Amino acid sequence: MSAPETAALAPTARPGRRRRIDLLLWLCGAWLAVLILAAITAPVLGLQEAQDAAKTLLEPVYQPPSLGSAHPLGTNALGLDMLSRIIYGARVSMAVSISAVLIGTFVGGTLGVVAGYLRGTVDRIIGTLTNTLLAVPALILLIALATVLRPSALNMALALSLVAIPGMIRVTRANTLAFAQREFVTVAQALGAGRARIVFRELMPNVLLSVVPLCLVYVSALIVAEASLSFLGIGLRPPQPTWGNMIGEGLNGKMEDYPHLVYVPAAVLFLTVFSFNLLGERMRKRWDKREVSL
Amino acid sequence: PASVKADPLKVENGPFGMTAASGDPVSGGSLTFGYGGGIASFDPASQQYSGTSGGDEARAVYGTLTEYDTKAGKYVPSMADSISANDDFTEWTVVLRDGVEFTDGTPYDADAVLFNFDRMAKSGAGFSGLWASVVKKAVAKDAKTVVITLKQKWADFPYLLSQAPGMIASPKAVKDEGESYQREPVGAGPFMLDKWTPGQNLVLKANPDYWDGKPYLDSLTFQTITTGDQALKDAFQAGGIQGSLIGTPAIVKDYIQPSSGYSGYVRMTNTGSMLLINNGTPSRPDTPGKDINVREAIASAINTDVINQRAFDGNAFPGTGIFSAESQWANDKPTFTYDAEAAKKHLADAKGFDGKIELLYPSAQAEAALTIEAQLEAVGFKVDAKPVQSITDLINAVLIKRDYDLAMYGWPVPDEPGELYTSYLERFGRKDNQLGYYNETIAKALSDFAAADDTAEKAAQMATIQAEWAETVPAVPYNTTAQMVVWNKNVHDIEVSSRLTLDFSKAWISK
Amino acid sequence: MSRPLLHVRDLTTTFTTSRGEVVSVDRVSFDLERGQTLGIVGESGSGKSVLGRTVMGLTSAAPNATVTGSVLFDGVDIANPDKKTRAQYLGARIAMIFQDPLSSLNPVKLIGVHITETLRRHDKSLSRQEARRRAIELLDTVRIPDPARRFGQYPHELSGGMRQRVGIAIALACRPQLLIADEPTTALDVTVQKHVLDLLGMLCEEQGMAMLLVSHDLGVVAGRSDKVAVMYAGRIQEEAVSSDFFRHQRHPYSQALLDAKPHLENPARAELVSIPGRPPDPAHRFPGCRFAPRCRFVQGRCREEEPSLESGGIPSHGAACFYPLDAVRSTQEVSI
Amino acid sequence: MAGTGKTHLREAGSTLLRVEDLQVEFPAKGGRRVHAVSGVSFDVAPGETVGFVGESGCGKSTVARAVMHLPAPNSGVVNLDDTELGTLSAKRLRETRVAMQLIFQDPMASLNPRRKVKDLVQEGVEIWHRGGDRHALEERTRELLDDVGLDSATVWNRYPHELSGGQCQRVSIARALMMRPSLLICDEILASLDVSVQSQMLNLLKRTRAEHGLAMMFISHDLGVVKNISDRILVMYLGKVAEVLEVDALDRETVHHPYTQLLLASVPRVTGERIKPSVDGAAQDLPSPLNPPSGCRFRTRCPLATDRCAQEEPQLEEKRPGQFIACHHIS
Amino acid sequence: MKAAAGKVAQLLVVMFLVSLGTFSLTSLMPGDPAVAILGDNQSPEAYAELRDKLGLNEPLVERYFTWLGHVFQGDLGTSMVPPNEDVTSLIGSAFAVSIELAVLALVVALVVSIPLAMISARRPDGLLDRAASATTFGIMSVPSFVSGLVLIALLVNQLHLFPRVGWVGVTDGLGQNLYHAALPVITIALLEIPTFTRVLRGDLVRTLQEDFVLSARAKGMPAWRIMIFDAFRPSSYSLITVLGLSLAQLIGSTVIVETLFSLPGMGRLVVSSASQGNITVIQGAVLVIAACYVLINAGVDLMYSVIDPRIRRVGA
Ligand SMILES: Nc1ncnc2c1ncn2[C@@H]1O[C@H](COP(=O)(O)OP(=O)(O)OP(=O)(O)O)[C@@H](O)[C@H]1O
Ligand SMILES: Nc1ncnc2c1ncn2[C@@H]1O[C@H](COP(=O)(O)OP(=O)(O)OP(=O)(O)O)[C@@H](O)[C@H]1O
Ligand SMILES: [Mg+2]
Ligand SMILES: [Mg+2]
Repeated sequence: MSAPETAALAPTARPGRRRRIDLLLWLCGAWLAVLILAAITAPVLGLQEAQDAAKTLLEPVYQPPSLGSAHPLGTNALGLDMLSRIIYGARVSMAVSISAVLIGTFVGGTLGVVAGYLRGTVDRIIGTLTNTLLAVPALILLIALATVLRPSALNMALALSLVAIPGMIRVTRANTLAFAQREFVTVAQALGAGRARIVFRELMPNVLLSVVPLCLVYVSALIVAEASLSFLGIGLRPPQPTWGNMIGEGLNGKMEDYPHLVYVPAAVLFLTVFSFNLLGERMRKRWDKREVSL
Repeated sequence: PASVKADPLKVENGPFGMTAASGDPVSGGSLTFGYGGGIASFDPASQQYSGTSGGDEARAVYGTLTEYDTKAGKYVPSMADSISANDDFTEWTVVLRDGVEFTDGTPYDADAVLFNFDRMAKSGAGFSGLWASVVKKAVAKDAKTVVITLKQKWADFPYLLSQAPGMIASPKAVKDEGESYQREPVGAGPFMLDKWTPGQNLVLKANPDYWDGKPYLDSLTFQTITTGDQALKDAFQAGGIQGSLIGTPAIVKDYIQPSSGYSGYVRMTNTGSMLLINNGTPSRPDTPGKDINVREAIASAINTDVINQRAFDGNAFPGTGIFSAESQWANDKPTFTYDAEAAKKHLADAKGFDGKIELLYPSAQAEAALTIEAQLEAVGFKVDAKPVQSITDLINAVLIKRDYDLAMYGWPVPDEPGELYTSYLERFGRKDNQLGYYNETIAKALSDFAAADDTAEKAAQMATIQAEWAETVPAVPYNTTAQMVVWNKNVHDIEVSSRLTLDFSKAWISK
Repeated sequence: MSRPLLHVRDLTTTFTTSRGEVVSVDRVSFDLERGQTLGIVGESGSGKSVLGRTVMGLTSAAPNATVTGSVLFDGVDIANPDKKTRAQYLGARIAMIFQDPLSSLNPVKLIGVHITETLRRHDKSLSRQEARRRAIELLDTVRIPDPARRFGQYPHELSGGMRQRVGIAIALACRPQLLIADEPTTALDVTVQKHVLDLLGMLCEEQGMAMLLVSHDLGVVAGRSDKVAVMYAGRIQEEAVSSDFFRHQRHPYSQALLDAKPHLENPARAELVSIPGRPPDPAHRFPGCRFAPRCRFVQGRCREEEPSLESGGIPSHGAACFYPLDAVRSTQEVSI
Repeated sequence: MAGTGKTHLREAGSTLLRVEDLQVEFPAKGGRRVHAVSGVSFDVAPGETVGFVGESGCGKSTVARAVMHLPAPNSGVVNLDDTELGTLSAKRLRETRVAMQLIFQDPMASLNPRRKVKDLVQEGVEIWHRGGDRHALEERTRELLDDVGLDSATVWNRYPHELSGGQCQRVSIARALMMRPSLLICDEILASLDVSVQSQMLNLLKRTRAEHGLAMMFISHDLGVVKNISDRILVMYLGKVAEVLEVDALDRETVHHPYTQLLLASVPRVTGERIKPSVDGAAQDLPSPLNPPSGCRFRTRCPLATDRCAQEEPQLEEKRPGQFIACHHIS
Repeated sequence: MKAAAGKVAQLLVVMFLVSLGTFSLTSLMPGDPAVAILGDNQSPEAYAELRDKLGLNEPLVERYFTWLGHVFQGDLGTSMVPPNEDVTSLIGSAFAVSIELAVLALVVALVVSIPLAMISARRPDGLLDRAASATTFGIMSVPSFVSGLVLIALLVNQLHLFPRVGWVGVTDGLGQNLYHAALPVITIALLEIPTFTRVLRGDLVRTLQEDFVLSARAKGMPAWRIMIFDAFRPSSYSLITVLGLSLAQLIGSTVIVETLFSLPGMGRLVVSSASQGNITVIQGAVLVIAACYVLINAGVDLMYSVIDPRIRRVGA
């Protein structure tokens, strides 16, 4: 009786599986891959000066992009190379927002899972905290924090993570509630699993997976948030190359004379945010059939 | 290596683009001016207005006892009928006009003036500090005459009366309204308050009983646009405003072009941008800048052309003297010159100095700050550049706590003698100033400047100061700034007085 | 009677999916006379619902579906209806009841509105009051107690059986000639199931309605249909008059289906004949009989050629099998 | 609340599981309570299979969970092998409970979607570190998978979503067997499966039961299935026991509880003859467990109901040999 | 009833925590009202004296509770910086601007998103859907300061369609008011359109797969009618949530747009007060924003039950 079952199992490798290649997704993936790779290997790429204006006192300033030259994307007001600023900016912008999301996911995820699993008083306390964080608009909160904290990359990541935390709590809590009602949790209990095991081994992997797409969306949102702070002049301080700082450099009328100051970083910002969003979206479609709304 | 932008246009002090109106003034219409800031309070006792911060608004409501005649280069009576001094400029007599009334109907007389002087002196804010240090007493000789006795000789004393102290509020309104007076002013100026939404806009309407005749304009609106000069420019071009005040060099240069189609007034200010050096204040006695070698190293390390190019796209007006090239006080005494080798040598001479120095800068001026940082580091300094979010914090650190090494600071001082004297006196002419610097020669030259009523004599004193400045390096100026008020060609007869305040009492719009 | 009410020929429904072409209904043909009930039985995924929906003309609206073949309803082809035909037929002359009575009612609409909107859609002259009166009447017809009160309630306030009765009331609103019931009782308890089936049977009788009764459970169809069709992997494997079918099955699959189910009539603890393996993946076609991999009586030919539905000498009892059970039995007897 | 009687319970020593007066309530909105299970008693002898039938919502699943103490019942005694679960510490309870294993209706939902088949099956062992050496553990896992009709090599590294419903259910069974339980609780495990797979599973269960000497609580709403696999059948109605009978009682001419009667009459017969549809009045629905009827809970739908049924709750009594019925009107 | 009381209590706690947090945070912020008031030409003693007069030297906790006491009497205090207006009226006028912007932007966003989502959901993964999805993705990836700049460059500087800056209240004529609000509203709406569209589209697609939609089709209802009368309402659950959240966030987080267009709204009020250290104003503003959040949350809960009768019963 087991033999035919096995036979029926064998041809599960599905032939003729034609899937439309998602060109856009691949392009976005490629863009992020190149960007991240460049960001990681930036120090060994032999790039021009990105940050120290003391070294570029003799460099031309405001040079427009020209692909063949020493400064393919041009230079800024201080003679710093736009290309290397973009790449080092990617380093900072992405490091800051990715670590903010990681912190946010870790803290928010843990709180959310705990709240969703334990319910009761713990849930209420965490819910109140979440509401408190949400009750202050994100940008106001960021501005407040940015003006109080010394603007270092770490502080920036911490501040930005505060923006991600309440959303993460909500999503993971909702997901946890959904998963905790599933019978595999009951079965695990029947097998003798304790609370910690259920939270970390049964719920976490499921909940975290459904949170991954959200993380990507948050990364893009926080990249924008970081840029917004720089736009308002309270982000990481120049000449630290972040994309927001770069866009900020082009404002105050310079954009008219030297549009590349704004357009180059804005385009990179756009492409990156777009890619993260798209990746998140596609991933969500793939993994999270039963979307949990915020 | 770097291409310097050609600068075919020279910016000169004074009016520009003004065309004689064809025909007589016509009544009616309303004028909107866009400003980056706006008036904070209408109580002149506690304020130090200038053209950028409430001067125009307050002046429209109150008028001023005197005003600065920019063409003649001297102070003349305005709301006052006359003002005269004794021989050594220590006693001043102000005679008021007959029949002038505040808009609440109370008389604009000597009692009212003294009431205002008294409030201002006691307010602890605004001009009260300066007033107290200059004025011994003020008394009414009769209902129309006030006599002011000074503690020292000052030929340009009427300057003070062209400022907030010369803005006279209705004593009745002040007493009646109390705290809320600052929002509901009553003066005797050409305009009166119609509607005010702080931070947004202020609408004034013509005062029909103005002593010099009802203004031609029906109403005057001041629109607040905080987003910077670019936004002002955009709004100007989109037609939302008919006039504004601009400080960004590139835009100033744009507007001053004859082809721009605008009229206005430009004022070049001395020491517009300064690199303040702490010469040793009580809060930071061990600051590097107390060593003259360090100060000289800094002065020699700065190349103002590079700053101009990198931070201002070649549009600024670089200069290391305490007077701009266009200034009437400009002289041939030496100023600082860029010399990296000399800077390194001075730095080497600075015994026990490790090169570490802190630079405070307003975050909006990052590029200039970074260029300065780069230049200092190029000669061997190790600069810790710290941006300051709000200007009030910069003021706090530099002016109040006096706890800094280097700071980028705006010190715009126009040629106008009264303002020049009071500004420099405050900043380095007295002991205990924010630079922690005091020099007998400079202090003496300043007070002689004040006592003189002769331009040549005054210029000589300024030359002395310039020489001494270059010798002792209390701070390094790196830019002259331009301030421009600009309006549409069809707007006529706006008068410009001290601190770039505008007088709209005779302004009119041609069709 | 000149022509059957429903005349289906070579109906094929194909879905284009990421896994490839899925032929959910494959060359299905049958006739349904007025007032008769055809039971369609098959395992999950065999294409019963798609068949029902295609007959209803609903599938063709799906962006990824292709429908070929013909569905003649009273002589009109409704397999790929245009707007006008759809408006004329759907809900008015053909109606449908769904498997899950809760999810087939809009949770935010009152029970009554579900019915009145159907009524008013197909009879524009009907006034609001009149529609309401008729709706309450219909609710009464399907034995809903206190129909006036139920009219103003939401679906979630009703029990499962009652919801299904509401579903029936909606379907009956315009006195259709054909009712397609897609697993109308699967979500219900046996006691309620019996009630609903009885109700359906009675209404069909009273109103002379023809019915396509779809179920995965032969027991549901037994005794409630005039004809039975067994579907497997998109194809009808056996079609017969009920009385004949339940007496003996000609297709091995039909027989296995009956034998696999522990019926109450069977003795306790009886060993069940189980069908090994599982239905084929519809996206993965292979030659020969679709049931061949699971068939007890499979022979070489079955893996190469696809049998067609043939009546094998017995009128109106067709089986798509090269070796129908009557024949198998005899060959086996021979081989012994 | 009076129980529905315990006369059907056998001597304490002879049973594996003995449940007395089980009562489970859930808090509902507005401070009301759902009376899901009200005084259910039953026992399961070693190797015996007890079938539970009843309409949806009558409390079958709740009984199963209460037996496992997942969560613990509001009151009542659950004795497993003479250990009273209610008195155990949390840790001991976890240990003891392993002797009972649960299998649920929805095969997908009861398998953690993020784990591979091999990890799923070995999960319990991993928790209790009972595996011995890795090799032996793997050996046993493969053996069990093969036992339940899966090709261990093929499914070993698969995730649940790569398996069919029947295969998932087999994994669940293998996982339960891995802990060598003495009692298997099957909650509607066939409901979501196709007929053909159902029969495969039923046969598999019967075989496994025999091989492992398992006792079983088999919950289903399908009388045919319950009859096929059970030794004794417990008919539940709205949180109470209506009838307990030996399975053979179904095959003989006998009197049943009116509710059992209703169930039996509702089960479709496989027949070619047209059944004359009869709609005698409205089909009554199960009353709300929030506010169950007084006395006999079935009285609202019972053709035999009298005033007495509203006043007095009937007790389970042995009305026929091997047949305990809670009804005033059957003697 | 008990649940409602619990909810109210929780919301009060939220507001308490928000105000406490704001108070402690803002007291650490840069900016000094004394400097903002006196300007840069006074003696250090004058500043110190003024700080003292403003009560800035008292301990934080004391200041907080004094403030809280006043709040309970309905008094948010006066601005620390001239013209020392009443904080309540300051916030009132800023709030009017913000709420108008937010509501208008939401309306615009809804007017665009709802049809867009419906068109997309009609044929998921169809040409229109993919086009809409790509567009919304594109818009979503443009930060508001960039989109604002682009709009200004295009609509103001090139086409002279809208004023560059400034705000005209409704009291000065609705036409002028809308004319001035248009561009900022569009900029904010651009932020919201993608989210709204995607959320609604997702829910619509899911709803359209439900049996009751099929059953409506089986009744012969035309597709557009089903979309509007059957699918829309049950699909608007997430939209309402997002709507509520963004309304709450918008009343204070339009800082960028307000900065870009010089609009006297809450965001700018908070930011400019922050740079002056004008704590009473920040306090009041954040408290009001938090109260809005709390109220909107309650409103959203209420909306749920309007949309979905199932919730209505549970809530009752
Ligand atoms: N819209 C669709 N797109 C793609 N495939 C579909 C679609 N609808 C149905 N199918 C496929 O068609 C096949 C038949 O499905 P159908 O729903 O008709 O089965 P069924 O016999 O009704 O099963 P069940 O008893 O589970 O309801 C299945 O394999 C299903 O995956
Ligand atoms: N966690 C819970 N909270 C509230 N009520 C519950 C809960 N679990 C079950 N109930 C209620 O208890 C009653 C019995 O439920 P239970 O799931 O045990 O029934 P069942 O017989 O298993 O039904 P089914 O055949 O549908 O599975 C039902 O009315 C149900 O609504
Ligand atoms: Mg189906
Ligand atoms: Mg159950």
